[in-house]
Amino acid sequence: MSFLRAAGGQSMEQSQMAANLAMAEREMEMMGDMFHRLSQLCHSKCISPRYLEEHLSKGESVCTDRCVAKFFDVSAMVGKMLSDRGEAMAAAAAAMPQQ
Amino acid sequence: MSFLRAAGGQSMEQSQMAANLAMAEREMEMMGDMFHRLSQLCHSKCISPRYLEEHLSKGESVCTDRCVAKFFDVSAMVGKMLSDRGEAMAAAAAAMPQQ
Amino acid sequence: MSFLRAAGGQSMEQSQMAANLAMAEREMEMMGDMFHRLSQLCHSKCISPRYLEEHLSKGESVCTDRCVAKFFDVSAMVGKMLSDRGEAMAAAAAAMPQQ
Amino acid sequence: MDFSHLSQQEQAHLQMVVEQNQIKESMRIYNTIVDRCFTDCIKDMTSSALSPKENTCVKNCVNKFLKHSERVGQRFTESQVLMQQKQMEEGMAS
Amino acid sequence: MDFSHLSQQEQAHLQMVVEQNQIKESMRIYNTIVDRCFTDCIKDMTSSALSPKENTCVKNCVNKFLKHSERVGQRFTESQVLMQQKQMEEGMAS
Amino acid sequence: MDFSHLSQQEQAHLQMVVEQNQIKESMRIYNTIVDRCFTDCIKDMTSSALSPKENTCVKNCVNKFLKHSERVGQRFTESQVLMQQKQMEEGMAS
Repeated sequence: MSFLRAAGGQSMEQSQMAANLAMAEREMEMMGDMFHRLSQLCHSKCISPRYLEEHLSKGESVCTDRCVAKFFDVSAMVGKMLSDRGEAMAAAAAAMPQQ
Repeated sequence: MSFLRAAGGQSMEQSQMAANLAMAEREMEMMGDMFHRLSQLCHSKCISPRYLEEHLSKGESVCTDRCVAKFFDVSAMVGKMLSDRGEAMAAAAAAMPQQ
Repeated sequence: MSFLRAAGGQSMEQSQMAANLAMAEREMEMMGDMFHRLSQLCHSKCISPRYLEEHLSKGESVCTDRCVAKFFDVSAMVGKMLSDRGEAMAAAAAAMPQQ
Repeated sequence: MDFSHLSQQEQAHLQMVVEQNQIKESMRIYNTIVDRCFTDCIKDMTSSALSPKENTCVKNCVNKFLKHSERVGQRFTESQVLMQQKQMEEGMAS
Repeated sequence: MDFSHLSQQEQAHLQMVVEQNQIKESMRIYNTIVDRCFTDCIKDMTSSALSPKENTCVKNCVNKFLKHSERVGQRFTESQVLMQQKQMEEGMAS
Repeated sequence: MDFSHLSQQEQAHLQMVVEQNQIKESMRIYNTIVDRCFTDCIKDMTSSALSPKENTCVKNCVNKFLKHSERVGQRFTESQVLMQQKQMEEGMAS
Protein backbone atom coordinates (compact mmCIF):
# COMPACT_ATOMS: atom_id res chain seq x y z
CA MET A 1 0.00 0.00 0.00
CA SER A 2 2.52 2.51 -1.19
CA PHE A 3 0.32 5.58 -1.13
CA LEU A 4 -0.32 5.09 2.54
CA ARG A 5 3.36 4.95 3.24
CA ALA A 6 3.94 8.13 1.23
CA ALA A 7 1.43 9.96 3.39
CA GLY A 8 3.90 11.31 5.97
CA GLY A 9 2.79 11.12 9.61
CA GLN A 10 0.07 8.58 10.31
CA SER A 11 -2.93 10.47 11.65
CA MET A 12 -5.80 8.72 13.41
CA GLU A 13 -7.98 8.78 10.30
CA GLN A 14 -5.19 7.47 8.16
CA SER A 15 -4.57 4.42 10.26
CA GLN A 16 -8.35 3.86 10.38
CA MET A 17 -8.38 4.11 6.60
CA ALA A 18 -5.53 1.64 6.30
CA ALA A 19 -7.41 -0.79 8.52
CA ASN A 20 -10.59 -0.39 6.45
CA LEU A 21 -8.73 -1.02 3.24
CA ALA A 22 -6.84 -3.98 4.58
CA MET A 23 -10.13 -5.52 5.69
CA ALA A 24 -11.82 -4.86 2.34
CA GLU A 25 -8.83 -6.38 0.55
CA ARG A 26 -8.83 -9.45 2.74
CA GLU A 27 -12.58 -9.85 2.26
CA MET A 28 -12.15 -9.67 -1.51
CA GLU A 29 -9.36 -12.21 -1.45
CA MET A 30 -11.39 -14.57 0.72
CA MET A 31 -14.34 -14.30 -1.65
CA GLY A 32 -12.07 -15.16 -4.59
CA ASP A 33 -10.63 -18.16 -2.78
CA MET A 34 -14.08 -19.38 -1.80
CA PHE A 35 -15.39 -19.07 -5.33
CA HIS A 36 -12.38 -20.99 -6.62
CA ARG A 37 -12.87 -23.84 -4.15
CA LEU A 38 -16.61 -23.96 -4.77
CA SER A 39 -16.12 -24.11 -8.55
CA GLN A 40 -13.52 -26.86 -8.27
CA LEU A 41 -15.65 -28.98 -5.95
CA CYS A 42 -18.80 -28.66 -8.03
CA HIS A 43 -16.90 -29.29 -11.27
CA SER A 44 -15.67 -32.56 -9.81
CA LYS A 45 -19.16 -33.49 -8.58
CA CYS A 46 -21.14 -32.45 -11.67
CA ILE A 47 -19.12 -32.31 -14.89
CA SER A 48 -18.44 -35.52 -16.76
CA PRO A 49 -14.75 -35.61 -17.75
CA ARG A 50 -15.49 -36.98 -21.23
CA TYR A 51 -16.26 -33.60 -22.83
CA LEU A 52 -18.24 -34.85 -25.82
CA GLU A 53 -20.09 -31.54 -25.81
CA GLU A 54 -19.18 -27.93 -25.15
CA HIS A 55 -22.47 -27.00 -23.51
CA LEU A 56 -23.59 -27.89 -20.02
CA SER A 57 -26.13 -30.69 -20.25
CA LYS A 58 -29.45 -30.28 -18.45
CA GLY A 59 -28.24 -32.72 -15.81
CA GLU A 60 -24.94 -30.88 -15.33
CA SER A 61 -26.75 -27.55 -14.96
CA VAL A 62 -29.19 -28.79 -12.35
CA CYS A 63 -26.41 -30.60 -10.51
CA THR A 64 -24.37 -27.39 -10.40
CA ASP A 65 -27.24 -25.41 -8.90
CA ARG A 66 -27.81 -27.98 -6.20
CA CYS A 67 -24.11 -28.34 -5.56
CA VAL A 68 -23.73 -24.63 -4.83
CA ALA A 69 -26.73 -24.72 -2.47
CA LYS A 70 -25.31 -27.72 -0.61
CA PHE A 71 -21.86 -26.17 -0.42
CA PHE A 72 -23.29 -23.16 1.39
CA ASP A 73 -25.28 -25.42 3.71
CA VAL A 74 -22.20 -27.44 4.59
CA SER A 75 -20.12 -24.27 5.04
CA ALA A 76 -22.73 -22.80 7.39
CA MET A 77 -22.97 -26.05 9.32
CA VAL A 78 -19.22 -26.37 9.75
CA GLY A 79 -18.96 -22.70 10.68
CA LYS A 80 -21.62 -23.12 13.36
CA MET A 81 -20.02 -26.25 14.77
CA LEU A 82 -16.65 -24.57 15.00
CA SER A 83 -17.96 -21.43 16.66
CA ASP A 84 -20.09 -23.49 19.09
CA ARG A 85 -16.95 -25.25 20.15
CA GLY A 86 -15.20 -21.93 20.51
CA GLU A 87 -12.59 -23.33 22.80
CA ALA A 88 -12.25 -26.57 20.93
CA MET A 89 -11.41 -24.41 17.95
CA ALA A 90 -8.84 -22.60 19.98
CA ALA A 91 -7.65 -26.06 20.95
CA ALA A 92 -7.38 -26.98 17.29
CA ALA A 93 -5.28 -23.88 16.83
CA ALA A 94 -3.35 -24.78 19.96
CA ALA A 95 -2.71 -28.25 18.57
CA MET A 96 -0.80 -26.20 16.04
CA PRO A 97 2.72 -26.74 17.19
CA GLN A 98 4.91 -24.22 18.93
CA GLN A 99 3.03 -21.04 19.52
CA MET B 1 11.84 -4.03 -1.63
CA SER B 2 13.48 -2.23 1.23
CA PHE B 3 16.24 -0.51 -0.70
CA LEU B 4 13.67 1.24 -2.86
CA ARG B 5 11.88 2.52 0.17
CA ALA B 6 15.15 3.77 1.64
CA ALA B 7 15.77 5.83 -1.48
CA GLY B 8 14.16 9.08 -0.24
CA GLY B 9 12.00 10.91 -2.82
CA GLN B 10 10.75 8.71 -5.60
CA SER B 11 12.13 10.16 -8.84
CA MET B 12 10.72 9.19 -12.22
CA GLU B 13 13.54 6.73 -12.89
CA GLN B 14 13.17 5.16 -9.51
CA SER B 15 9.50 4.37 -9.92
CA GLN B 16 10.28 3.05 -13.43
CA MET B 17 12.96 0.88 -11.88
CA ALA B 18 10.57 -0.39 -9.23
CA ALA B 19 8.08 -1.29 -11.94
CA ASN B 20 10.75 -3.12 -13.96
CA LEU B 21 11.84 -5.09 -10.95
CA ALA B 22 8.32 -5.93 -9.88
CA MET B 23 7.61 -7.24 -13.37
CA ALA B 24 10.81 -9.29 -13.50
CA GLU B 25 10.00 -10.74 -10.10
CA ARG B 26 6.47 -11.64 -11.11
CA GLU B 27 7.75 -13.22 -14.31
CA MET B 28 10.21 -15.34 -12.34
CA GLU B 29 7.53 -16.44 -9.91
CA MET B 30 5.16 -17.35 -12.73
CA MET B 31 7.87 -19.41 -14.40
CA GLY B 32 8.48 -21.27 -11.17
CA ASP B 33 4.79 -21.98 -10.69
CA MET B 34 4.42 -23.17 -14.27
CA PHE B 35 7.40 -25.50 -13.98
CA HIS B 36 5.97 -26.91 -10.77
CA ARG B 37 2.55 -27.60 -12.31
CA LEU B 38 4.10 -29.06 -15.45
CA SER B 39 6.33 -31.39 -13.43
CA GLN B 40 3.45 -32.55 -11.27
CA LEU B 41 1.14 -33.22 -14.22
CA CYS B 42 3.77 -35.12 -16.21
CA HIS B 43 4.87 -37.10 -13.16
CA SER B 44 1.29 -38.27 -12.74
CA LYS B 45 0.98 -39.11 -16.43
CA CYS B 46 4.35 -40.82 -16.92
CA ILE B 47 5.91 -42.18 -13.74
CA SER B 48 4.74 -45.52 -12.44
CA PRO B 49 4.15 -45.22 -8.67
CA ARG B 50 5.74 -48.58 -7.94
CA TYR B 51 9.34 -47.34 -7.90
CA LEU B 52 11.10 -50.65 -8.49
CA GLU B 53 13.94 -48.74 -10.08
CA GLU B 54 15.68 -45.43 -9.42
CA HIS B 55 16.30 -44.59 -13.08
CA LEU B 56 13.76 -43.35 -15.56
CA SER B 57 12.79 -46.21 -17.86
CA LYS B 58 12.96 -45.66 -21.62
CA GLY B 59 9.18 -45.47 -21.66
CA GLU B 60 9.05 -42.94 -18.83
CA SER B 61 11.66 -40.76 -20.53
CA VAL B 62 9.86 -40.68 -23.87
CA CYS B 63 6.53 -40.12 -22.15
CA THR B 64 7.99 -37.16 -20.26
CA ASP B 65 9.27 -35.51 -23.44
CA ARG B 66 5.91 -35.86 -25.15
CA CYS B 67 4.07 -34.76 -22.05
CA VAL B 68 5.98 -31.48 -21.93
CA ALA B 69 5.30 -30.86 -25.62
CA LYS B 70 1.60 -31.52 -25.18
CA PHE B 71 1.42 -29.35 -22.08
CA PHE B 72 2.73 -26.38 -24.04
CA ASP B 73 0.29 -27.11 -26.89
CA VAL B 74 -2.65 -27.25 -24.50
CA SER B 75 -1.46 -24.10 -22.72
CA ALA B 76 -1.20 -22.23 -26.02
CA MET B 77 -4.60 -23.49 -27.13
CA VAL B 78 -6.29 -22.47 -23.90
CA GLY B 79 -4.52 -19.11 -23.96
CA LYS B 80 -5.71 -18.47 -27.50
CA MET B 81 -9.28 -19.45 -26.72
CA LEU B 82 -9.36 -17.17 -23.70
CA SER B 83 -7.88 -14.19 -25.50
CA ASP B 84 -10.20 -14.73 -28.50
CA ARG B 85 -13.11 -14.52 -26.13
CA GLY B 86 -11.56 -11.43 -24.56
CA GLU B 87 -14.85 -10.31 -23.23
CA ALA B 88 -15.94 -13.77 -22.26
CA MET B 89 -12.83 -13.83 -20.13
CA ALA B 90 -13.81 -10.53 -18.63
CA ALA B 91 -17.15 -12.23 -18.07
CA ALA B 92 -15.41 -15.07 -16.29
CA ALA B 93 -13.74 -12.48 -14.11
CA ALA B 94 -17.09 -10.73 -13.71
CA ALA B 95 -18.67 -14.02 -12.68
CA MET B 96 -16.30 -13.55 -9.79
CA PRO B 97 -18.64 -12.30 -7.17
CA GLN B 98 -18.96 -8.74 -5.97
CA GLN B 99 -16.18 -6.67 -7.34
CA MET C 1 6.60 -4.94 9.54
CA SER C 2 5.39 -1.40 9.88
CA PHE C 3 6.97 -0.58 13.24
CA LEU C 4 10.39 -1.31 11.83
CA ARG C 5 9.79 1.08 8.98
CA ALA C 6 8.61 3.76 11.38
CA ALA C 7 11.90 3.50 13.26
CA GLY C 8 13.81 6.20 11.31
CA GLY C 9 17.44 5.34 10.51
CA GLN C 10 18.20 1.65 10.50
CA SER C 11 20.83 1.03 13.13
CA MET C 12 22.85 -2.15 13.25
CA GLU C 13 20.74 -3.62 16.05
CA GLN C 14 17.55 -2.77 14.25
CA SER C 15 18.45 -4.59 11.06
CA GLN C 16 19.61 -7.53 13.19
CA MET C 17 16.26 -7.42 14.93
CA ALA C 18 14.42 -7.35 11.61
CA ALA C 19 16.39 -10.38 10.47
CA ASN C 20 15.62 -12.24 13.71
CA LEU C 21 11.93 -11.51 13.39
CA ALA C 22 11.78 -12.42 9.74
CA MET C 23 13.42 -15.73 10.53
CA ALA C 24 11.09 -16.45 13.44
CA GLU C 25 8.11 -15.62 11.26
CA ARG C 26 9.29 -17.85 8.44
CA GLU C 27 9.95 -20.68 10.89
CA MET C 28 6.43 -20.34 12.28
CA GLU C 29 4.91 -20.35 8.82
CA MET C 30 6.94 -23.40 7.80
CA MET C 31 5.78 -25.25 10.91
CA GLY C 32 2.17 -24.42 10.10
CA ASP C 33 2.53 -25.61 6.52
CA MET C 34 4.21 -28.81 7.63
CA PHE C 35 1.51 -29.56 10.17
CA HIS C 36 -1.14 -28.97 7.52
CA ARG C 37 0.49 -31.34 5.03
CA LEU C 38 1.10 -33.97 7.69
CA SER C 39 -2.53 -33.84 8.84
CA GLN C 40 -3.84 -34.09 5.30
CA LEU C 41 -1.61 -37.03 4.40
CA CYS C 42 -2.42 -38.97 7.58
CA HIS C 43 -6.13 -38.24 7.27
CA SER C 44 -6.08 -39.79 3.81
CA LYS C 45 -4.10 -42.79 5.03
CA CYS C 46 -5.98 -43.45 8.28
CA ILE C 47 -9.52 -42.05 8.36
CA SER C 48 -12.28 -44.01 6.69
CA PRO C 49 -14.38 -41.60 4.59
CA ARG C 50 -17.67 -43.18 5.67
CA TYR C 51 -18.00 -41.28 8.94
CA LEU C 52 -20.41 -43.60 10.72
CA GLU C 53 -18.95 -42.43 14.02
CA GLU C 54 -17.70 -39.13 15.38
CA HIS C 55 -14.90 -40.62 17.47
CA LEU C 56 -11.60 -41.95 16.22
CA SER C 57 -11.73 -45.74 16.23
CA LYS C 58 -8.92 -47.63 17.94
CA GLY C 59 -7.55 -48.53 14.52
CA GLU C 60 -7.68 -44.94 13.29
CA SER C 61 -5.87 -43.70 16.40
CA VAL C 62 -3.05 -46.20 16.15
CA CYS C 63 -2.76 -45.63 12.43
CA THR C 64 -2.46 -41.88 13.04
CA ASP C 65 0.37 -42.33 15.55
CA ARG C 66 2.32 -44.55 13.18
CA CYS C 67 1.61 -42.29 10.25
CA VAL C 68 3.16 -39.31 12.01
CA ALA C 69 6.23 -41.34 12.94
CA LYS C 70 6.66 -42.54 9.37
CA PHE C 71 6.15 -39.06 7.99
CA PHE C 72 9.07 -37.78 10.04
CA ASP C 73 11.20 -40.74 8.99
CA VAL C 74 10.48 -40.12 5.33
CA SER C 75 11.09 -36.37 5.75
CA ALA C 76 14.45 -37.01 7.39
CA MET C 77 15.40 -39.53 4.73
CA VAL C 78 14.50 -37.20 1.88
CA GLY C 79 16.27 -34.31 3.61
CA LYS C 80 19.43 -36.38 3.98
CA MET C 81 19.36 -37.54 0.37
CA LEU C 82 18.93 -34.00 -0.88
CA SER C 83 21.70 -32.56 1.28
CA ASP C 84 24.02 -35.39 0.26
CA ARG C 85 23.60 -34.23 -3.31
CA GLY C 86 24.21 -30.75 -4.63
CA GLU C 87 24.82 -27.54 -2.74
CA ALA C 88 21.78 -25.64 -3.94
CA MET C 89 19.70 -28.50 -2.68
CA ALA C 90 21.59 -28.48 0.63
CA ALA C 91 20.34 -24.99 1.42
CA ALA C 92 16.80 -26.28 1.31
CA ALA C 93 17.52 -29.29 3.42
CA ALA C 94 19.29 -27.13 5.98
CA ALA C 95 16.26 -24.87 6.30
CA MET C 96 14.18 -27.93 7.01
CA PRO C 97 13.39 -29.37 10.41
CA GLN C 98 15.31 -32.54 11.35
CA GLN C 99 18.55 -30.66 11.01
CA MET D 1 -19.79 -6.59 -0.38
CA ASP D 2 -20.77 -3.06 0.36
CA PHE D 3 -17.98 -0.48 0.25
CA SER D 4 -20.11 2.67 0.64
CA HIS D 5 -18.68 3.22 4.11
CA LEU D 6 -15.22 3.84 2.59
CA SER D 7 -13.93 7.35 1.85
CA GLN D 8 -13.42 8.51 -1.74
CA GLN D 9 -9.66 8.15 -1.46
CA GLU D 10 -10.08 4.67 -0.08
CA GLN D 11 -12.37 3.75 -2.95
CA ALA D 12 -9.80 4.99 -5.47
CA HIS D 13 -7.12 2.85 -3.87
CA LEU D 14 -9.49 -0.07 -3.68
CA GLN D 15 -10.17 0.31 -7.41
CA MET D 16 -6.46 -0.31 -8.05
CA VAL D 17 -6.40 -3.30 -5.73
CA VAL D 18 -9.49 -4.69 -7.46
CA GLU D 19 -7.73 -4.45 -10.83
CA GLN D 20 -4.63 -6.24 -9.55
CA ASN D 21 -6.94 -8.84 -8.09
CA GLN D 22 -8.61 -9.40 -11.43
CA ILE D 23 -5.27 -10.04 -13.10
CA LYS D 24 -4.38 -12.57 -10.42
CA GLU D 25 -7.85 -14.10 -10.72
CA SER D 26 -7.49 -14.41 -14.50
CA MET D 27 -4.15 -16.16 -14.07
CA ARG D 28 -5.70 -18.56 -11.60
CA ILE D 29 -8.58 -19.35 -13.96
CA TYR D 30 -6.16 -19.88 -16.83
CA ASN D 31 -3.96 -22.23 -14.80
CA THR D 32 -6.94 -24.10 -13.41
CA ILE D 33 -8.36 -24.66 -16.90
CA VAL D 34 -5.04 -25.88 -18.30
CA ASP D 35 -4.54 -28.27 -15.37
CA ARG D 36 -8.08 -29.63 -15.55
CA CYS D 37 -8.28 -30.02 -19.35
CA PHE D 38 -4.77 -31.43 -19.65
CA THR D 39 -5.50 -33.99 -16.95
CA ASP D 40 -8.86 -35.02 -18.38
CA CYS D 41 -8.09 -34.90 -22.14
CA ILE D 42 -4.47 -35.94 -22.62
CA LYS D 43 -4.32 -39.69 -22.23
CA ASP D 44 -2.28 -40.88 -25.15
CA MET D 45 1.49 -40.46 -24.96
CA THR D 46 2.36 -42.34 -28.17
CA SER D 47 2.88 -39.03 -29.97
CA SER D 48 4.07 -35.55 -29.03
CA ALA D 49 1.37 -33.86 -31.11
CA LEU D 50 -2.22 -33.45 -29.99
CA SER D 51 -4.55 -35.91 -31.73
CA PRO D 52 -7.77 -34.59 -33.31
CA LYS D 53 -9.69 -36.27 -30.53
CA GLU D 54 -7.57 -34.59 -27.83
CA ASN D 55 -7.98 -31.31 -29.65
CA THR D 56 -11.77 -31.55 -29.61
CA CYS D 57 -11.73 -32.66 -26.01
CA VAL D 58 -9.67 -29.66 -24.91
CA LYS D 59 -11.95 -27.24 -26.81
CA ASN D 60 -15.07 -28.69 -25.22
CA CYS D 61 -13.39 -28.81 -21.84
CA VAL D 62 -12.47 -25.11 -21.93
CA ASN D 63 -15.93 -24.02 -23.08
CA LYS D 64 -17.67 -26.21 -20.57
CA PHE D 65 -15.42 -24.97 -17.79
CA LEU D 66 -16.31 -21.36 -18.55
CA LYS D 67 -20.03 -22.09 -18.75
CA HIS D 68 -19.83 -23.97 -15.48
CA SER D 69 -17.96 -21.12 -13.78
CA GLU D 70 -20.53 -18.65 -15.03
CA ARG D 71 -23.35 -20.73 -13.61
CA VAL D 72 -21.59 -21.17 -10.28
CA GLY D 73 -21.01 -17.41 -10.25
CA GLN D 74 -24.73 -16.70 -10.75
CA ARG D 75 -25.77 -19.01 -7.93
CA PHE D 76 -22.96 -17.68 -5.74
CA THR D 77 -24.07 -14.08 -6.18
CA GLU D 78 -27.70 -14.96 -5.51
CA SER D 79 -26.71 -16.69 -2.30
CA GLN D 80 -24.67 -13.70 -1.19
CA VAL D 81 -27.60 -11.36 -1.82
CA LEU D 82 -29.97 -13.64 0.09
CA MET D 83 -27.59 -13.84 3.02
CA GLN D 84 -27.18 -10.08 3.18
CA GLN D 85 -30.96 -9.58 3.12
CA LYS D 86 -31.32 -12.08 5.92
CA GLN D 87 -28.66 -10.30 7.95
CA MET D 88 -30.36 -6.95 7.41
CA GLU D 89 -33.74 -8.31 8.47
CA GLU D 90 -32.20 -9.78 11.57
CA GLY D 91 -30.58 -6.43 12.21
CA MET D 92 -33.99 -4.69 11.92
CA ALA D 93 -35.72 -7.20 14.17
CA SER D 94 -33.27 -6.73 16.99
CA MET E 1 10.80 -23.08 18.83
CA ASP E 2 12.63 -21.07 21.39
CA PHE E 3 12.29 -17.30 21.15
CA SER E 4 14.13 -16.35 24.36
CA HIS E 5 16.99 -14.91 22.32
CA LEU E 6 14.66 -12.18 21.00
CA SER E 7 14.47 -8.72 22.60
CA GLN E 8 11.33 -7.59 24.43
CA GLN E 9 10.31 -5.35 21.55
CA GLU E 10 10.80 -8.21 19.15
CA GLN E 11 8.70 -10.49 21.31
CA ALA E 12 5.89 -7.90 21.36
CA HIS E 13 5.95 -7.70 17.60
CA LEU E 14 6.13 -11.45 17.31
CA GLN E 15 3.05 -11.69 19.54
CA MET E 16 1.11 -9.71 16.92
CA VAL E 17 2.41 -11.84 14.11
CA VAL E 18 1.47 -14.97 16.03
CA GLU E 19 -2.09 -13.69 16.41
CA GLN E 20 -2.41 -12.92 12.72
CA ASN E 21 -1.02 -16.35 12.04
CA GLN E 22 -3.67 -17.97 14.22
CA ILE E 23 -6.44 -16.25 12.27
CA LYS E 24 -4.95 -17.44 8.98
CA GLU E 25 -4.51 -20.91 10.49
CA SER E 26 -8.14 -21.01 11.64
CA MET E 27 -9.31 -20.02 8.16
CA ARG E 28 -7.18 -22.77 6.68
CA ILE E 29 -8.60 -25.36 9.07
CA TYR E 30 -12.14 -24.19 8.32
CA ASN E 31 -11.62 -24.39 4.55
CA THR E 32 -9.91 -27.75 4.79
CA ILE E 33 -12.76 -29.20 6.83
CA VAL E 34 -15.43 -27.88 4.45
CA ASP E 35 -13.57 -29.24 1.41
CA ARG E 36 -12.95 -32.62 2.98
CA CYS E 37 -16.43 -33.14 4.45
CA PHE E 38 -18.21 -31.82 1.38
CA THR E 39 -16.21 -34.13 -0.87
CA ASP E 40 -16.70 -37.19 1.32
CA CYS E 41 -20.32 -36.68 2.45
CA ILE E 42 -22.21 -35.01 -0.40
CA LYS E 43 -22.89 -37.65 -2.99
CA ASP E 44 -26.52 -37.22 -3.90
CA MET E 45 -27.45 -34.35 -6.21
CA THR E 46 -31.12 -35.22 -6.62
CA SER E 47 -32.06 -32.50 -4.15
CA SER E 48 -30.66 -29.12 -3.16
CA ALA E 49 -31.25 -29.74 0.54
CA LEU E 50 -28.98 -31.85 2.73
CA SER E 51 -30.46 -35.27 3.46
CA PRO E 52 -30.53 -36.52 7.08
CA LYS E 53 -27.82 -38.98 6.12
CA GLU E 54 -25.62 -36.25 4.66
CA ASN E 55 -26.27 -34.16 7.73
CA THR E 56 -25.06 -36.88 10.07
CA CYS E 57 -22.09 -37.60 7.85
CA VAL E 58 -20.96 -33.95 7.91
CA LYS E 59 -21.32 -33.78 11.70
CA ASN E 60 -19.25 -36.91 12.22
CA CYS E 61 -16.75 -35.78 9.62
CA VAL E 62 -16.15 -32.44 11.38
CA ASN E 63 -15.80 -34.00 14.81
CA LYS E 64 -13.53 -36.73 13.56
CA PHE E 65 -11.40 -34.22 11.68
CA LEU E 66 -10.85 -32.19 14.84
CA LYS E 67 -10.02 -35.25 16.93
CA HIS E 68 -7.61 -36.42 14.27
CA SER E 69 -5.91 -33.00 14.10
CA GLU E 70 -5.56 -32.95 17.85
CA ARG E 71 -3.90 -36.36 17.84
CA VAL E 72 -1.56 -35.41 15.02
CA GLY E 73 -0.73 -32.24 16.95
CA GLN E 74 0.19 -34.24 20.07
CA ARG E 75 2.48 -36.58 18.14
CA PHE E 76 3.93 -33.66 16.21
CA THR E 77 4.84 -31.76 19.37
CA GLU E 78 6.37 -34.85 20.96
CA SER E 79 8.54 -35.39 17.90
CA GLN E 80 9.70 -31.78 17.95
CA VAL E 81 10.65 -32.06 21.63
CA LEU E 82 12.54 -35.29 21.02
CA MET E 83 14.43 -33.75 18.13
CA GLN E 84 15.40 -30.72 20.14
CA GLN E 85 16.65 -32.89 22.99
CA LYS E 86 18.69 -34.92 20.53
CA GLN E 87 20.17 -31.77 19.06
CA MET E 88 21.09 -30.48 22.51
CA GLU E 89 22.74 -33.75 23.48
CA GLU E 90 24.73 -33.71 20.27
CA GLY E 91 25.66 -30.13 21.03
CA MET E 92 26.90 -31.18 24.53
CA ALA E 93 28.85 -34.12 23.19
CA SER E 94 30.75 -32.04 20.65
CA MET F 1 14.27 -14.64 -19.50
CA ASP F 2 16.39 -11.75 -20.63
CA PHE F 3 17.17 -9.09 -18.05
CA SER F 4 19.77 -7.10 -20.03
CA HIS F 5 17.38 -4.15 -20.21
CA LEU F 6 17.67 -3.68 -16.44
CA SER F 7 20.12 -1.22 -14.84
CA GLN F 8 23.09 -2.45 -12.81
CA GLN F 9 21.43 -1.55 -9.54
CA GLU F 10 18.30 -3.37 -10.62
CA GLN F 11 20.32 -6.43 -11.51
CA ALA F 12 21.98 -6.41 -8.07
CA HIS F 13 18.60 -6.28 -6.40
CA LEU F 14 17.27 -8.93 -8.72
CA GLN F 15 20.21 -11.15 -7.77
CA MET F 16 19.01 -11.05 -4.17
CA VAL F 17 15.44 -11.78 -5.17
CA VAL F 18 16.64 -14.68 -7.30
CA GLU F 19 18.44 -16.16 -4.31
CA GLN F 20 15.40 -15.87 -2.06
CA ASN F 21 13.39 -17.44 -4.85
CA GLN F 22 15.76 -20.36 -5.02
CA ILE F 23 15.35 -21.05 -1.32
CA LYS F 24 11.57 -20.97 -1.69
CA GLU F 25 11.83 -23.17 -4.76
CA SER F 26 14.04 -25.67 -2.92
CA MET F 27 11.53 -25.82 -0.08
CA ARG F 28 8.74 -26.46 -2.57
CA ILE F 29 10.70 -29.27 -4.22
CA TYR F 30 11.49 -30.81 -0.85
CA ASN F 31 7.85 -30.71 0.24
CA THR F 32 6.61 -32.01 -3.08
CA ILE F 33 8.99 -34.97 -2.94
CA VAL F 34 8.04 -35.86 0.63
CA ASP F 35 4.32 -35.66 -0.18
CA ARG F 36 4.64 -37.70 -3.35
CA CYS F 37 6.95 -40.40 -1.98
CA PHE F 38 5.09 -40.69 1.30
CA THR F 39 1.78 -41.09 -0.53
CA ASP F 40 3.10 -43.63 -3.03
CA CYS F 41 5.43 -45.67 -0.79
CA ILE F 42 3.88 -45.79 2.69
CA LYS F 43 1.04 -48.26 2.57
CA ASP F 44 1.48 -50.39 5.61
CA MET F 45 0.45 -48.98 8.98
CA THR F 46 1.03 -52.14 11.05
CA SER F 47 4.30 -50.71 12.34
CA SER F 48 5.67 -47.26 13.11
CA ALA F 49 9.05 -48.04 11.55
CA LEU F 50 9.75 -47.99 7.83
CA SER F 51 9.94 -51.50 6.38
CA PRO F 52 12.92 -52.38 4.13
CA LYS F 53 10.52 -52.37 1.20
CA GLU F 54 9.23 -48.90 2.04
CA ASN F 55 12.79 -47.75 2.51
CA THR F 56 13.80 -48.88 -0.96
CA CYS F 57 10.65 -47.44 -2.44
CA VAL F 58 11.32 -44.00 -0.94
CA LYS F 59 14.93 -44.03 -2.17
CA ASN F 60 13.90 -44.91 -5.70
CA CYS F 61 11.04 -42.44 -5.58
CA VAL F 62 13.34 -39.54 -4.62
CA ASN F 63 15.93 -40.38 -7.24
CA LYS F 64 13.34 -40.89 -9.93
CA PHE F 65 11.62 -37.64 -9.00
CA LEU F 66 14.87 -35.70 -9.38
CA LYS F 67 15.69 -37.34 -12.71
CA HIS F 68 12.19 -36.63 -13.94
CA SER F 69 12.40 -32.97 -12.85
CA GLU F 70 15.72 -32.63 -14.58
CA ARG F 71 14.30 -33.99 -17.82
CA VAL F 72 11.23 -31.76 -17.60
CA GLY F 73 13.59 -28.84 -16.97
CA GLN F 74 15.59 -29.61 -20.12
CA ARG F 75 12.51 -29.81 -22.30
CA PHE F 76 11.08 -26.72 -20.60
CA THR F 77 14.19 -24.67 -21.33
CA GLU F 78 14.29 -25.82 -24.92
CA SER F 79 10.69 -24.82 -25.41
CA GLN F 80 11.33 -21.40 -23.91
CA VAL F 81 14.28 -20.83 -26.24
CA LEU F 82 12.24 -21.92 -29.26
CA MET F 83 9.40 -19.60 -28.30
CA GLN F 84 11.74 -16.64 -27.87
CA GLN F 85 13.34 -17.31 -31.26
CA LYS F 86 9.91 -17.46 -32.83
CA GLN F 87 8.93 -14.20 -31.18
CA MET F 88 12.13 -12.52 -32.39
CA GLU F 89 11.59 -13.73 -35.94
CA GLU F 90 8.05 -12.44 -35.86
CA GLY F 91 9.40 -9.18 -34.51
CA MET F 92 11.89 -8.98 -37.43
CA ALA F 93 9.26 -9.80 -40.02
CA SER F 94 6.90 -7.05 -38.91
